[in-house]
Amino acid sequence: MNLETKIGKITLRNPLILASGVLGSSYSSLNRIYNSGFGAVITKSIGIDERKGNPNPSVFFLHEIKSAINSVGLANPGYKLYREELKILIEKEVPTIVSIFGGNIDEFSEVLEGLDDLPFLCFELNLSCPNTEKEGLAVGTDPQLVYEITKEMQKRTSKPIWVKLTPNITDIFEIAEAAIKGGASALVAINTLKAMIIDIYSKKPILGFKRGGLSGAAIKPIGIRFVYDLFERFGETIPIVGVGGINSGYDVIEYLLAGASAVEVGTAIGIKYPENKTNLFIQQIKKYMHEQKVESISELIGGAHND
Amino acid sequence: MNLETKIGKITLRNPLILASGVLGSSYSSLNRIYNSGFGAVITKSIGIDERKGNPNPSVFFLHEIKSAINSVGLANPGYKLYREELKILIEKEVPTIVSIFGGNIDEFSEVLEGLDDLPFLCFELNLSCPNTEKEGLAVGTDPQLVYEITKEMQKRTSKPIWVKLTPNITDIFEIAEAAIKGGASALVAINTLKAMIIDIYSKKPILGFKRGGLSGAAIKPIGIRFVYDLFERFGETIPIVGVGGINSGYDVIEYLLAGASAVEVGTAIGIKYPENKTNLFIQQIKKYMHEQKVESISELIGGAHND
Amino acid sequence: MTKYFHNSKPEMCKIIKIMEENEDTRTFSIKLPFTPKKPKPGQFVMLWVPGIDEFPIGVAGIKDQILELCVAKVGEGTKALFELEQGDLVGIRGFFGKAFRIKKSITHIIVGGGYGMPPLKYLIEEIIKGRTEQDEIFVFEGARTKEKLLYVELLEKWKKEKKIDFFPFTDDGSYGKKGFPTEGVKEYLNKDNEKSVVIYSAGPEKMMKILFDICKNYNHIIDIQMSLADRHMRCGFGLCGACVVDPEGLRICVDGPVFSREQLEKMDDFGNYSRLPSGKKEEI
Amino acid sequence: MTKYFHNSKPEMCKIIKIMEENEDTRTFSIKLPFTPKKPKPGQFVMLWVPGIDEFPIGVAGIKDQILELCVAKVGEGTKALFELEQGDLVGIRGFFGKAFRIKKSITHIIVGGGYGMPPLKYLIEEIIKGRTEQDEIFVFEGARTKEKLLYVELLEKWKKEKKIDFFPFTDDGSYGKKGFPTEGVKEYLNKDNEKSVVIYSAGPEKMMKILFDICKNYNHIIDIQMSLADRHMRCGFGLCGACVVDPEGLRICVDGPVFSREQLEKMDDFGNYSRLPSGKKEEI
Ligand SMILES: Cc1cc2nc3c(=O)[nH]c(=O)nc-3n(C[C@H](O)[C@H](O)[C@H](O)COP(=O)(O)OP(=O)(O)OC[C@H]3O[C@@H](n4cnc5c(N)ncnc54)[C@H](O)[C@@H]3O)c2cc1C
Ligand SMILES: Cc1cc2nc3c(=O)[nH]c(=O)nc-3n(C[C@H](O)[C@H](O)[C@H](O)COP(=O)(O)OP(=O)(O)OC[C@H]3O[C@@H](n4cnc5c(N)ncnc54)[C@H](O)[C@@H]3O)c2cc1C
Ligand SMILES: Cc1cc2nc3c(=O)[nH]c(=O)nc-3n(C[C@H](O)[C@H](O)[C@H](O)COP(=O)(O)O)c2cc1C
Ligand SMILES: Cc1cc2nc3c(=O)[nH]c(=O)nc-3n(C[C@H](O)[C@H](O)[C@H](O)COP(=O)(O)O)c2cc1C
Ligand code: FES
Ligand code: FES
Repeated sequence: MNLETKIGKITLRNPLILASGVLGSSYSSLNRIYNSGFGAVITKSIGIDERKGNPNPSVFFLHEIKSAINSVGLANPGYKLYREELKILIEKEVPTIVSIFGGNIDEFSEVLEGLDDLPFLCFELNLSCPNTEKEGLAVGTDPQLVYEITKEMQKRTSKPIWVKLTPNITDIFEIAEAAIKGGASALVAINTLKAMIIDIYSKKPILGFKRGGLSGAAIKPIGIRFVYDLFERFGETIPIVGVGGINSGYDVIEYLLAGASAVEVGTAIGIKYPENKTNLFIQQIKKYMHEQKVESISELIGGAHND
Repeated sequence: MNLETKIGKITLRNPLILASGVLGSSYSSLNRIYNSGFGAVITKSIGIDERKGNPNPSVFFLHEIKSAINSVGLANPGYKLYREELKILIEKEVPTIVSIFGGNIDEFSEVLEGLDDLPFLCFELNLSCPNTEKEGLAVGTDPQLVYEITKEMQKRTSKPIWVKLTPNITDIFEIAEAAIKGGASALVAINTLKAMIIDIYSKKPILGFKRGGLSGAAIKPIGIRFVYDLFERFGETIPIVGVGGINSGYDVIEYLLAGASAVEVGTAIGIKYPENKTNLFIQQIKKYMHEQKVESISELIGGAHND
Repeated sequence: MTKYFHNSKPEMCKIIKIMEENEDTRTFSIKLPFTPKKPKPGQFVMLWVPGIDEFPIGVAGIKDQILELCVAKVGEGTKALFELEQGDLVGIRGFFGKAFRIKKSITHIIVGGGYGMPPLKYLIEEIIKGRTEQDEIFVFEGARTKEKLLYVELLEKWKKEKKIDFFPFTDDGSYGKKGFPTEGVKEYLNKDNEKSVVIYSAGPEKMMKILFDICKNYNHIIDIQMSLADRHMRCGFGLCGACVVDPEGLRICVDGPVFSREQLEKMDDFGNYSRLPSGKKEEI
Repeated sequence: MTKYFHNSKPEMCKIIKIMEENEDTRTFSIKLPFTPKKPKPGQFVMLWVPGIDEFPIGVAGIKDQILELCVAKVGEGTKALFELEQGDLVGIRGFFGKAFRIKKSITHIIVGGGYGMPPLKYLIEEIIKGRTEQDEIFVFEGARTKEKLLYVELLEKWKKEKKIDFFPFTDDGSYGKKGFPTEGVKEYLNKDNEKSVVIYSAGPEKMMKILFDICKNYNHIIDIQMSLADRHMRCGFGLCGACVVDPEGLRICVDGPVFSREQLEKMDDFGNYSRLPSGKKEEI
């Protein structure tokens, strides 16, 4: 049995990738999660300048629906400083994907070019953060912009470009098509869903930024649907990376069957013992593959589309 | 303390409205839910011809996230037969809202005109069902169509027209604006989120229609965000009815504070003893109002926007 | 610790045995993932044939992890089920619905036919298990012909063992008495009206309606419990409204399928109308 | 039945008492909605001042439903908290983090300063409660001046009652000895090195780093436990990564705030670097 998976030209030891924004500000936590057994890790989304992000409360859990809501925004130290974290990750041979964001082509370019000399795996363009005014959704819901940014970035680097899509959208195909036309090497779906919680006693939205993004178990059926649709339409054309609410090895399988070549895990890893969770994921994937007599991950990809 | 609420010209004894599609095919279950203490009930969405809806599985619960997924589609007996149910509801003096759907203006018109002679409260236009090919989303995501349908329906009846919006959309404001311009008397948000569950052992989407709509606790933070945004933008212009994941009287309050003038409850009422649930909702609302020294529902509407 | 089946997505279970009951009825033994809190006679599951259909099926028996479902082939969904083999997977949601309430130290009159028999078989087993000296069990089964009678061997065996009394009826007289089981019940009730009686019934609604109209006139019948199954279902847990009966708005799936005399008395639809998947009302 | 605070949205609780500890430090008594599974010394909550800010605060004590939080006014968030009055609501998430592990029949050396003192006060209470004949408790507290020393009255009282020994230090000598508490600890360790010792510390990280460097050289110190708090936090439950320390990727919020000698030894950031909300590394 072999857990290796290919996303275009990239081969990972298994399909688990740490999602951007989760434990992704320090080389040390990224390294820790990789060492727990992940196939790769993605950095917190990085931009040009240092940003402190949105005020607290900016992340909390919703016990009832096993989900989290966050409005961290794009807190990051800027690419110049973040280079230092990357260097250590590369030295430690951690397969690293760098998530970058910007408000326009120039901003994306500066970040990309400022990091591209380092030999990490690839870039993930965050075109889908719901927690900022200018970047993220404003960019990621405009097919023309998505096309242009993807194309320009693709010209500027020899590394693969993954495009992370927003679920807060009417027509995902339009955006996906733009990304593909622009030369994306993989589509990543989904980012968080725009959401809000109001405290009825203080009569205030709880998040400091008021609005936030919903992640975790609540969004898994939504993520599965996006991945299934994308695979049905573009499965022959481009690999898909599934994200959203994965909390077990079986959820990983569900995303693979929907059409993902690999998955990203965020909220589920934010617990006391991430190492145990990773082990459990891997065990469950192996158990399933053993029981179902599946030899390799590739046999599973898109497996729910056969009929 | 007074639980009455006004949505435009309509006054209800309390803000609880049974959501469309839940226990809404028979006069008898609508009557039962009204008698349990609701302020009003909404029928299953009604179209021109009899439709058997999508094949089973078409509704199941997701224990882990206290939510449901459904792909009932627009199963309904057609407006000609449904008149019989309505007549009994009217005779029993149940404040009834009739949800209608169609693929274009003509279809909407036929249904509306075929029922408009009966003295129920108002129409709710279902422009947001994710579970059919032609109607629903295809209509509800096109601002021009939303505008035209709303306007034409508004011309054809003296009853208020509520427009139910989809959350599967990039820009809710565009659609809301179209509805307002078309003469809607209230905006209803939200319908279900497009979703899917795959069984990893049979490798098949579980729903007979493959894709479905997610409702219940998982979508409450998403519904709250929509209502909050709509109220912020249009609160002065038009009343809003909140729907999505309400499962307690406190959730009702949260929607009111976000900006809803009334709420619709669906998934939470699909249990063994809906009467007990209704009682609990009312008790919780009263308890809150008592503790917070709130005399009337109107004091709460939009209360989370004060700062 | 008792484990529960939560009301959630279908739990995938293996078919471990298939038994032919008659030409178009089979008993499927299905292995659950664990030993659940035991379902009671009258309760049902939603049975998913992956990729095809899902429909309600009453519990015909359970032993630890092995659930017994007895299914008649009537349409597309059940036909697809019959194409499955040992080792294949089906999805189970449940257990749903109100069960028969077994009274004690009483005469139990059990009347059934068709796919009403599986839950009644399970009910009889449970009554036998808990019986006292005072309990008497009379079973009336009806079918069109001998071949269609379910569980005859088992019931005849129980009869021989003096566990029950058994009265089979066929339309054509090919087994037991010729005629309807309702006639047998009437005869019995007229003959012996000393002891308190509880009527339990499951089967064609028309048959039960006739039975109900007979039974409501006897004072020594202290309860009538009938399981309604001639209804289309979707959710199984009370949400969708597909299975509602008028005029009280009771749902077969959670308020039933077993209803009491009081409930049946007010149920205009009982024996008269059901609803199609569209919600259209239709004479039964 | 023990009730738990689940890791979920802030639980709204009333401030029922506010006590001035010194110029810019107050103890807030907060009424929880029920009596929870008791948090341990070293654990913390995320405290939400509605509409303003949320920040981590250590548990300073708990009695049934009443949670005690002792807060120093340092910035915007804590300032807003100080503007609240009795009867106002705050939001509580928690309880988060690893607690101090109280060893038995040992010499307990407790060293603190600033807002490290509240959790240490609670720790001392708990050690006293469970103490045996063999337990000795030495408390070293440091502050800039007399006014800044926390819990002096209480600690002096416990000293008088022979429950603990108490050694206050001030930078300016306005109370206790002049100098740093670390010096007092060193002196003690040099004097008496027979009995096994556990060091518990909370306070400015620089101070703890010095203490750690002193203590790691003594063989009779069987454990060093230090609570790190000079870190920005967001989630409090290990998801966001705001509180990570290098190079092991430990998170203050769930792997800490109390760390062991082995963990601290490998923690290059300890006493040297923290991260700003942006993730930028900064010298402490
Ligand atoms: C609570 C409950 C318990 C049940 N228990 C059992 C059981 O233990 N064993 C069992 O075999 N069946 C049982 N049934 C009935 C079973 O659910 C149906 O036979 C099944 O849904 C038919 O599915 P299908 O797809 O094969 O038929 P369809 O394709 O849906 O229908 C085919 C034909 O069968 C007829 N038909 C379908 N369903 C019914 C019905 N409910 N009543 C009368 N005619 C019908 C239709 O009129 C149609 O002509 C139960 C039903 C309920 C509601
Ligand atoms: C696990 C843990 C437990 C804690 N327990 C307590 C407690 O019991 N009582 C208590 O009073 N405080 C405690 N703190 C510290 C408390 O969280 C901070 O003082 C608080 O976040 C400051 O918020 P603010 O908005 O008022 O300050 P900000 O506006 O965020 O900052 C204002 C100024 O204070 C400084 N500052 C802010 N936070 C810190 C910090 N963590 N360390 C050093 N300087 C800081 C900044 O440098 C800045 O100059 C604890 C922290 C942690 C991580
Ligand atoms: C605290 C937090 C911060 C996040 N920050 C980012 C980010 O910077 N960039 C990004 O592309 N996605 C970000 N995300 C989204 C995740 O990468 C992921 O798409 C989403 O959480 C869904 O996956 P999950 O359900 O496994 O968490 C963040 C999510 C969380 C919970
Ligand atoms: C089984 C089911 C059927 C539904 N059918 C309809 C429908 O016919 N028309 C409609 O406008 N909404 C329909 N809905 C959506 C609900 O009215 C409601 O918008 C949604 O479920 C969110 O509310 P909830 O979380 O309280 O269930 C249906 C929902 C469910 C669960
Ligand atoms: S089957 Fe849905 S309510 Fe009974
Ligand atoms: S505060 Fe988020 S990981 Fe520690």
